[in-house]
Amino acid sequence: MLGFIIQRLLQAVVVMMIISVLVFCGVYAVGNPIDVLISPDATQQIREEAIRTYGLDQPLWKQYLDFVGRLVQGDFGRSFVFGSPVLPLILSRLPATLELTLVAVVGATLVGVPLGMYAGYKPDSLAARAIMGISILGFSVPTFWIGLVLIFIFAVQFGILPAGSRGETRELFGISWSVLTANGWQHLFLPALNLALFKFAMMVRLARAGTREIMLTDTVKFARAAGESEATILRRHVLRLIAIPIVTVFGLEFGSTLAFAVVTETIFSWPGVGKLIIDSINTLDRPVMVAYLMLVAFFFILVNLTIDIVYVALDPRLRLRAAS
Amino acid sequence: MSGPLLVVEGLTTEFPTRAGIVRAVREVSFHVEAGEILGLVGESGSGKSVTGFSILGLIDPPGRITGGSVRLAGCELVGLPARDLRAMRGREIAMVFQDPAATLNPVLRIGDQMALAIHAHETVSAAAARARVAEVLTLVGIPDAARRLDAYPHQFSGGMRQRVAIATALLNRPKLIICDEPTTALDVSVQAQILTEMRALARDTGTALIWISHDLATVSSLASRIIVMYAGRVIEEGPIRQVLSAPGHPYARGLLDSLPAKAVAGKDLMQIPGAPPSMLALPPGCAFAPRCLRADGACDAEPAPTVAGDRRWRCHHPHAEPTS
Amino acid sequence: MSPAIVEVRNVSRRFAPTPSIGERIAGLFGAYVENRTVHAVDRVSLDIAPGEVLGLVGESGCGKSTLGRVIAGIHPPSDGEAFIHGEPVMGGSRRRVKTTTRVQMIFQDPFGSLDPRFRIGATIAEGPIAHGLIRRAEARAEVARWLSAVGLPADAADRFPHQFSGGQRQRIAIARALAMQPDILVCDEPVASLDVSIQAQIINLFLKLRRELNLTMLFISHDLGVIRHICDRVAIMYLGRIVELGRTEDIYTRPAHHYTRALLDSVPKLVTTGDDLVSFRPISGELPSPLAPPPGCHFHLRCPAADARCRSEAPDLRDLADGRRAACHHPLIDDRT
Amino acid sequence: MIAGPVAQFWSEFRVNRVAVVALAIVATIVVLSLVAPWITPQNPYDMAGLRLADARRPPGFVSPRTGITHWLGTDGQGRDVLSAILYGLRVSIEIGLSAGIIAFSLGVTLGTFAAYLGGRIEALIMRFIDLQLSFPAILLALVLAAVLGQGKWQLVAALVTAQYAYFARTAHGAAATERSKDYVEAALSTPLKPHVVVLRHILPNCMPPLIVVATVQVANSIALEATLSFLGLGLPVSEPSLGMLIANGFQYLLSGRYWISIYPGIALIVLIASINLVGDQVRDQLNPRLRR
Repeated sequence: MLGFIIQRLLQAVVVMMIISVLVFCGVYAVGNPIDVLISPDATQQIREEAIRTYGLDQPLWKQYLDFVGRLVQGDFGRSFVFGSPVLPLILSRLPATLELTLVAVVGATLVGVPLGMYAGYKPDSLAARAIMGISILGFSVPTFWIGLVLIFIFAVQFGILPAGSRGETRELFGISWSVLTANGWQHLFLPALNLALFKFAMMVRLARAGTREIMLTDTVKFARAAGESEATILRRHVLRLIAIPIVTVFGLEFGSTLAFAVVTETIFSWPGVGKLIIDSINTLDRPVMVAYLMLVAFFFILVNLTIDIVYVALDPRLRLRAAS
Repeated sequence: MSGPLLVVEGLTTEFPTRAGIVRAVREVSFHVEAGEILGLVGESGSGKSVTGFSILGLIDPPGRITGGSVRLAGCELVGLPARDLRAMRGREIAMVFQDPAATLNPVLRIGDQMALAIHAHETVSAAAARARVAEVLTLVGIPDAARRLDAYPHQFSGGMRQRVAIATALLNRPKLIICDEPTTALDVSVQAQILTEMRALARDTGTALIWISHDLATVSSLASRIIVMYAGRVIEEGPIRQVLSAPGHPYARGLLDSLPAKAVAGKDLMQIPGAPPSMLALPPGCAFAPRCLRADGACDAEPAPTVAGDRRWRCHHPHAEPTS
Repeated sequence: MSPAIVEVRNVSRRFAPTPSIGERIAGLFGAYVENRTVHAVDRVSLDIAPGEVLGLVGESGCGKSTLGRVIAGIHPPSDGEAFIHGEPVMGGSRRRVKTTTRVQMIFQDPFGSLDPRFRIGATIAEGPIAHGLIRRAEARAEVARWLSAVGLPADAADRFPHQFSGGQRQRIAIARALAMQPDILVCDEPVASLDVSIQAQIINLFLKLRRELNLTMLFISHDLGVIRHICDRVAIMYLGRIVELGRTEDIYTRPAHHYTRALLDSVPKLVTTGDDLVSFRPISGELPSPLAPPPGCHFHLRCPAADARCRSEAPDLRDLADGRRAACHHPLIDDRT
Repeated sequence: MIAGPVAQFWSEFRVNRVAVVALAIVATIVVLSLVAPWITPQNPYDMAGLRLADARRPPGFVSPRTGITHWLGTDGQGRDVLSAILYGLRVSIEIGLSAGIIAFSLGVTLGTFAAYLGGRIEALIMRFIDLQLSFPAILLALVLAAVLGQGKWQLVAALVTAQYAYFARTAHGAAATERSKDYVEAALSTPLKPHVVVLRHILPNCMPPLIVVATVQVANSIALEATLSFLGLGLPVSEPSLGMLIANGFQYLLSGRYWISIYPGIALIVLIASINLVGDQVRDQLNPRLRR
């Protein structure tokens, strides 16, 4: 187990290094790096000063080391557009995105898994077909379009839910949350639903496929032969077995949902990181892009590490392998 | 109690497939006395396993029992409501499968999954269930059972896993256990251990066994009566010594004669020509006729069962004339 | 006896997953790193004479399949060498590849051993054409010849594997191996996955081919009855080692190794008369894990005759009376006189 | 000719009516988009032919200027929405297919190559692929599209980068599975040359799972392209793809002019859903664990 964790930690460090190289190249290879680091309308004097300050007269490998050194200290540079340091800027937007993503992914899982299990348990029933129809649709409808339709129906036609922004928030642990107020929930509902739909479709398909396969195995037949009820079989046997792929996908999808939040946040004007990154792409605010990429990468590695460990906890067969 | 423990009459099980209806079990009739070991022999596709599953009502849809009756101690099982049937399974009739690696749930502890089989029928405390599980595991020859309740299946060898499966079947002290090729996946030395223990267990607890196998030698060392199936039908039935020393049906005889043990080493074996028929295109009349050296025009008609004392066969031209 | 076709000299085959970097570091810090090396085949030597059928028997995990695959040139040996006509089966030195066509293999699973997308004719002709044994123009006739040798009609060549039953597919696999005109055929459990009535047909086919083509075979099986029927000599394996080697009839009537006797005793026999149902006797104890075989004689934990010597000193395969060889400190038959 | 694997496959596929209908829809859409220049009343890319006075008209509007009946209305620049949809589908399919085919070739080559080489190189390649797969495709495409700039081929490059890894992993997994099967061992022990075994035996048998991934990925490419275009990072405004049509309609949606966004969206969904339905049936059909 120790060897396994060390292995994963080493991999994480290597991955972070690779990503930092890629991002470094991305920033420094494309365009004049000085344009990236300071505002284009700075004077010649400031430019030369900046070149010295950022060590751009140094050889490339030294620049890379300095770049990494600054990253480790949490210095991601300043945003052109906002003129403030990037890291606090992103961190101030992060809770809104995390809140939206969490609500969407957890909701999609809690609704999707039971429905998917049902569809896999009775694959020929009418309800199962309906569930699968919705899931195919959820899988096929682009997130941005369904966002438009949601706004059109709930905000424009019926006017029962707001079309944008975060609504009222309340502070907890020094961070503001929408989920703590009724008005916040009203604002959260549509974007979360929008973001959750694809994940929901995914969870349904995953749970259905797993259940269908497991229902045909001898494990289930043996449990039936022992007189165990269908409810027990689904709850104790099937759920435990499909939990393994679902946890994996849950983790991976949590990451990709963070990324997809870009679209949802744009449509619903949700003041999260996704909105920030789209704005910075459109305004070529490169320090923000770099910081965002590094942060997302870091987040991803963290999530993957957690999944690996949870995975081992869920599947005793892997424990044997990981134990050495 | 008078009369046999289990009476199967005219049992027919069908599986609709795209290419047509497969009648896997065709008008099968036999009985099992209390405490008796009945051998059920046939090749793959002969319907022997489906017969076992039909008795327990464990046919996966779209397959279903289309006719006949299964009576356990006078109680009709065919057409019984799902709830009542479930209550019978494990408690009155239990089953052991071929591959212990596939039957046990890999992600549940041995003690926990066996306890599920107890809780399916009784409300007992977790501690009481655990104690009973340990007791039965000891009974089937697992040393140090109490300490191994928290082990996972993969930590056990193949033979030990099959013992766990057998223990699960014994948990609720059923009157009959259907054993579907329980030693086929095991090595000969382990097979010998399990056979010895099963015979002792059946004798000591008075449990009747239906021992399904393709191996005549195994059955001959275990059962007191034998049923031979071919293409979904029982073609021969009788006390084991009589059937094995003087088989009536040409197929049963061919099967016996094709064993290497019956031939001189290095000389050609007696062989049955051809291959078993496709269950989708059964020949009219006797299904064995196309491979049978004794077949003639009469065999185009389905032979009715001939009864002679304890013995029974379905053949127009049996090797032995019925003697009473 | 003419010189052997196949010589296996001190062959070992280990399967050792390389430890990951993380494991190595954990090991540096004193964490326990489990040894996962499996000695599937452990210093095995044997010969097969021309025209001979040698049986290789043992329980699962004893290494019989691995040994067969080393001889067939699928696995390179970790140590030692397998030779065919004095030439190593595996050519090359660093990255070892099979070059000889003199040995061909027949697999257990007739459903997995044929490429599902190849017509039967293409499957059979592929090897001979690639090695210049036949020209493309001759392929049809050649395929028809081998199909008829294994009892299949010539038009089978145009069909796909899924259109055949298990027994027929095994015949096709045999035809494919024979078309390479090998000196020796390695058969890995060729009848184990077939039904009883089909088993007899395939065994008879082997007997017929042997008579007509003077085939040399290594016949691997766990079925003692089948082995007895078609093999001239038998090698018994237990946990990677050959424990006994000798003429078939001798071994079955008078086993020399305690494991051989226990194995023979544990097989249920067909009992057709009498009330005595006890036709077999189980071996006590469990098969040890091949990851951690017991020291000394691997069988000592389950052996009635084991003493202190058996627990510490591994017996060599040595000559006993009647050309028998066994690896046992206390054999059941006399030493060579 | 005796029924080969393909004929057998079709006879099973045919049973699922929904999948057959979906396949027919995909085929129809492809054909319609191919012949779009000949059947549409208007060339939506010809800016000179557009009348601003006809802009934002509801479905069924007949233009007094051009005499064209706009069955699905017109957009903000007076484009016939139906024509724009058909041209847009053309762009979507072109980009989706190009990206799919390039990603397929690249990924399959890399995956099989890794499986064929084995050892450290295999581990290295697959580690990198895994790493990339754990990174959201949309983010990758987003950044690339931003860095590379606008244009059809830039977009395809971004999509390929985001998707080749799926093919590589599937090909590698399938090749590793096939490699452990007896027929491959039989071919290797004949012996046939390893590259012959890979090309003649392993690769063709890896196709089924790859076809499934290909259908899903083409659908994904189309959706991703639309998303990027919606975010303003896709194609130039002069040749609107479906995504851009929808984005352009967004501003009119709030004033109730739904048709500019909704109809292109429906066209997009029908296409993607049909591809997915076909893919689903193929997947179920090829899943050995669902067979009895």
